[in-house]
Amino acid sequence: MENTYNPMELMITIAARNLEDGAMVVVGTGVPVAAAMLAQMTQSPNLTILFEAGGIAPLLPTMPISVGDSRTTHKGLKATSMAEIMELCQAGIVDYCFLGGAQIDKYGNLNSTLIGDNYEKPKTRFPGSGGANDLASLCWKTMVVTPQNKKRFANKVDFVTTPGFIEGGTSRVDAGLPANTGPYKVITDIGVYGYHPDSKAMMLLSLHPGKTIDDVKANAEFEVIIPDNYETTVEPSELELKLLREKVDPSGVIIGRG
Amino acid sequence: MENTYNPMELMITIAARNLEDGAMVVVGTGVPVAAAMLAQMTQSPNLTILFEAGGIAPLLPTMPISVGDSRTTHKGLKATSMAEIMELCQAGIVDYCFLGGAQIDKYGNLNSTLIGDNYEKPKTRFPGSGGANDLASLCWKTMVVTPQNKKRFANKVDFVTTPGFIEGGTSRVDAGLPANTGPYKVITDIGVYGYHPDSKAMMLLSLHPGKTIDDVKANAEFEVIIPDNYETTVEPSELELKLLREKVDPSGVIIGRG
Amino acid sequence: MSDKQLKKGIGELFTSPNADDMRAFLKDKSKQMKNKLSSVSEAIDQFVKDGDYLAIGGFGGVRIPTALIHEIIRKEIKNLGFAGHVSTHDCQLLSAGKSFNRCDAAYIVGLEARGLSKNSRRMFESGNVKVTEWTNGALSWRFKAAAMGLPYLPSRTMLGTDTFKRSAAIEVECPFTQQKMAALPALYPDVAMIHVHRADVHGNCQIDGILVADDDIAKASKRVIITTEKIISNEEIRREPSKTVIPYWCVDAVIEMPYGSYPGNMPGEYFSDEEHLADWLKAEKDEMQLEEFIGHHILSSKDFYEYLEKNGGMNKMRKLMQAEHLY
Amino acid sequence: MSDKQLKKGIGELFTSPNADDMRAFLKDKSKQMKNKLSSVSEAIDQFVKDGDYLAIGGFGGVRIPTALIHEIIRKEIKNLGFAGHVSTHDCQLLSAGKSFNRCDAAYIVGLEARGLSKNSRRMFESGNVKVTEWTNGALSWRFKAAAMGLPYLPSRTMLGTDTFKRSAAIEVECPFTQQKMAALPALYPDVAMIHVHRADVHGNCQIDGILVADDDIAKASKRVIITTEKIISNEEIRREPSKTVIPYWCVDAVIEMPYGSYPGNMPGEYFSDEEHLADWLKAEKDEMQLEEFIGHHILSSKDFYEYLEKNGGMNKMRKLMQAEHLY
Repeated sequence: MENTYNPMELMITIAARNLEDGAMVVVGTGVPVAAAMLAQMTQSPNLTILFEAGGIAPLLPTMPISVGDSRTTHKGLKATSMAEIMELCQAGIVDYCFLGGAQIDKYGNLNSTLIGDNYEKPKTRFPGSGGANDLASLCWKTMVVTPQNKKRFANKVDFVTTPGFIEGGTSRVDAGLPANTGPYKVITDIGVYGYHPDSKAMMLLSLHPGKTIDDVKANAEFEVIIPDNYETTVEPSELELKLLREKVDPSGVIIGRG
Repeated sequence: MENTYNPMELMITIAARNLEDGAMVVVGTGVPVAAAMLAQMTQSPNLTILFEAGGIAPLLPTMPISVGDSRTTHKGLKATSMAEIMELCQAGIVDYCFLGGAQIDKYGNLNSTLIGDNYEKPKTRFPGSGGANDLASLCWKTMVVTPQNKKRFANKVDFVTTPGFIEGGTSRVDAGLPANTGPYKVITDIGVYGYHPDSKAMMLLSLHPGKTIDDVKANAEFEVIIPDNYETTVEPSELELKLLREKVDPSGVIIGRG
Repeated sequence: MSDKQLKKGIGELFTSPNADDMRAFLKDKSKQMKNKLSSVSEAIDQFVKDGDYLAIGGFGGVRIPTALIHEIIRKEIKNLGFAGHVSTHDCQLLSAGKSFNRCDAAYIVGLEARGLSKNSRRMFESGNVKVTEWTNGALSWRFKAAAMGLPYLPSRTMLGTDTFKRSAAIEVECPFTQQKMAALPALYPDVAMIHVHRADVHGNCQIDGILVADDDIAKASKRVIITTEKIISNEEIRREPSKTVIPYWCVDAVIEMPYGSYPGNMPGEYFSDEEHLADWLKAEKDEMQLEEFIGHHILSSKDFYEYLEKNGGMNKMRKLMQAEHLY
Repeated sequence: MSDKQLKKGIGELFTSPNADDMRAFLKDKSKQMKNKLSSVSEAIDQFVKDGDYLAIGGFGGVRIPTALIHEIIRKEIKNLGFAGHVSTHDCQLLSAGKSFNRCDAAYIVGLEARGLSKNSRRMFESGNVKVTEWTNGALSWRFKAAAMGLPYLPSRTMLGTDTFKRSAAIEVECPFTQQKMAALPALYPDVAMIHVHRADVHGNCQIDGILVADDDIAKASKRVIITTEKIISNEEIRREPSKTVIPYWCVDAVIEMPYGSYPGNMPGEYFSDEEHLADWLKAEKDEMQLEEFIGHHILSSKDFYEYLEKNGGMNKMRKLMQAEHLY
């Protein structure tokens, strides 16, 4: 029997599969925490979840509404400060972080600060970095989960809030960021993307069932590298969907967004 | 009735009188903690005592044997780390510290590291700075309590473990140490010394009863400034001696040393 | 020193990072452990003035000193600076009061998963607010630098981004490894406002759960106002010295303010009032409507108790306590 | 950059302060939360080898991992480096075993108010030990730099002294205020040995009273061996997340070792055995006598329990527990 699922359910499932057992991940509210919870219920019971406000390894009773609310330390292993979480990332302990943003460019640089070209009087002001710049600078691998369209997949982001591979090549390390860190995957409603090992430009890894290369191209302002050997995304299993709908997000707060 | 007292009792009493109510002081074991306890029992009930290992404002049940032992946090206001105590000093919160040493020079520089002229193979190795260099660098006023003799009051200390006024004048601030900090008083078995406001050289403030200027000179290798208007040390009161002997050090561990 | 080009952020530095200035201030400040009980109104009168730079404890919608922020709006204190260190409902409140004209921004104008504050955005899009860009880590470390008595801390964040460019950070080289680092200037606020679980009358404070940056903020700030769910005795503080997060000498005023984090979450005590926070976002869509909303909830309330009553009083608080304990 | 002359300490740097090296090590290290129960003998075999650089938790005679240090002597591990961060009885033990050949010294060869260790002094006066000079604050901050993932921290200590000259610190200028600072290189030990009050089998640890530097040391070190008065369940750890000082991922081995800090003090549990510590100082006066003393107490004891028995066993422990509670 084929499963039916919506794009949000697919993206969360793919994100969850990327979190191997024994790894450490800093998550935000919404998709990231849903993915981490699903991973813990499937292949990664020993996935350690951290929240940037200070919560470490809670037994999450329900999805938090804030990365600092009391759910994030519920039966946790440690409750600490934001500085300590960022220091753990800076020390090289944390494998993954999850980020989003209003815009992403082909090197994985993210904008969550503003739209417009006048910093002093922006057309649209967004929250800013929050912890995003820190996490993307300091964790080993940055994953981005985002719906894909031409506005979001931008040739040039209006403001580089958060570093990806900067200008590609070695420019990230040249800027002083820790070696061997950087963007890892971008999970959208169309496909999953990685980065070319040398140029560090975004590259298709797998296409979701029913999606086409034309969809990829039509929904990115920049040229996405399309290698010969990209894959087709494995659909969510019955078990994954069941857990996601019944245990992770029973009230449909996240997956209800479609 | 005249009181009899030994030099140790006199030095502790003088030290205690220098700690005004509401002040904060970092103390070590022995004379400093005895002085701080006596001050709390006399003019300074709200003297806050800190121990460099992490104990803050204990209700001391008895004199600690280590600056890190459990007495130092007995009913304390906070139990923390050594880094945090040093950071409080660095932030400018702490008024006084008490130090000793094998040698002191006329600018109040202290040696507690070694005797000899070969660092690699010292004639005598002492513990080193411990927290002394930090406290003398970072607290506002450094007090030294020490028996006085020609060896200890040295022309040149074998090793500047802990900064006094370095080479006098403005050299302490020039070295980068925080403004308006430095040696404050030296309390010996002969007298109490301060420092000349400009040259920063050691200067007699008061002579203990029965001691002479000749005693000062005979027990210092360097020339101590003798101003016209030095005072005579006020002797310990009956109450001070009673508290010291019955409450602070009832088993005579410190005052028994003479 | 190598020939690497070292960069400088062009953002404005709103506060002096000079550790010697703060040392001089603290030298003269009384550290007497006296009774500091006060009221919301008195404390704001005494310790917050036009133009001050504020640091607000907690995490935007978690353990925030709501009563104190309301009072700032009621007293129409203006031209404040503040640290947007995950500033969510607090940013929304200060925007509603048009209380500030400059901000060190790490996270502003949003309420996390709840959405964006339309009115906070109006404020920041007006061109009337000076903004310097940072990150959560950077602001945490800027407070920590100040708490440690340092003028700066090195970090490995912000490098290579516009966030750095619009910050006031300066690139330095590690003198040992020649690695490029972002030097972050210490942040010494004029006033900190922090809500805690328990405090004694002297200001020794206990906090349950995450600290966010409040231990550092208390040490970094020239003046500190504490609201607390509960006043406890000094004996109780002394029973568990390891639990004291903020020590008395940092604190200028202590106010007992039960439910003081409402409508925010108070870990272990009560959950956030999501309905009321949603009403806030709704009211912000229209400036007239917002004015009415603030008039009703804040300006016409004589104190925080009246605000609590208007939002359901004891019965509502009971429900939020139940929500916190997951039943 | 002004024209101030910036100085460099001439002391040797025994460990690399490069944060990227430690990052690479930690990237590959397993962070699985597994059962790490071990024995003193196994843990030392597995995690400490000739030439390693050691950090020892506690405060010299307070909350020290005595059993682990005894095992290092029994197994004749040599050429160690160590951080003399108030190293008192631990320094005395390592000197008795002639276990080290280099030391970052802040406080060594003394036992605070108890006097100086004649044998430790012999070791340090022999010319066979390389020493680099620091202060308690400096070593605390060197550990903290490492725990923070930084290659250095600036500080305002040591400036203008021979302590600085014989350190490996480097003067830098604050890029904001041009104040002269002492840059302290991060200290990343090979192995940390820490004694705690309670730990679960995964290595989540609770410590009562002062931490000294042990939270930072655990994070700074490549490998961490924990001895604990008591093993508790993971559920108990999760009951009070704020009490977890060392988290599991730092830890490689956990050993239940009641009275593990003997003859040192264990805050809240038992006081130090001052008689035995006095016997140590006495035995050190004569090298022959010391050999006999070590032979009896350490070398001929098959484990730490036997050492405890030789020193009065349960009855002595009971007395030290009474002394701790002041009756």
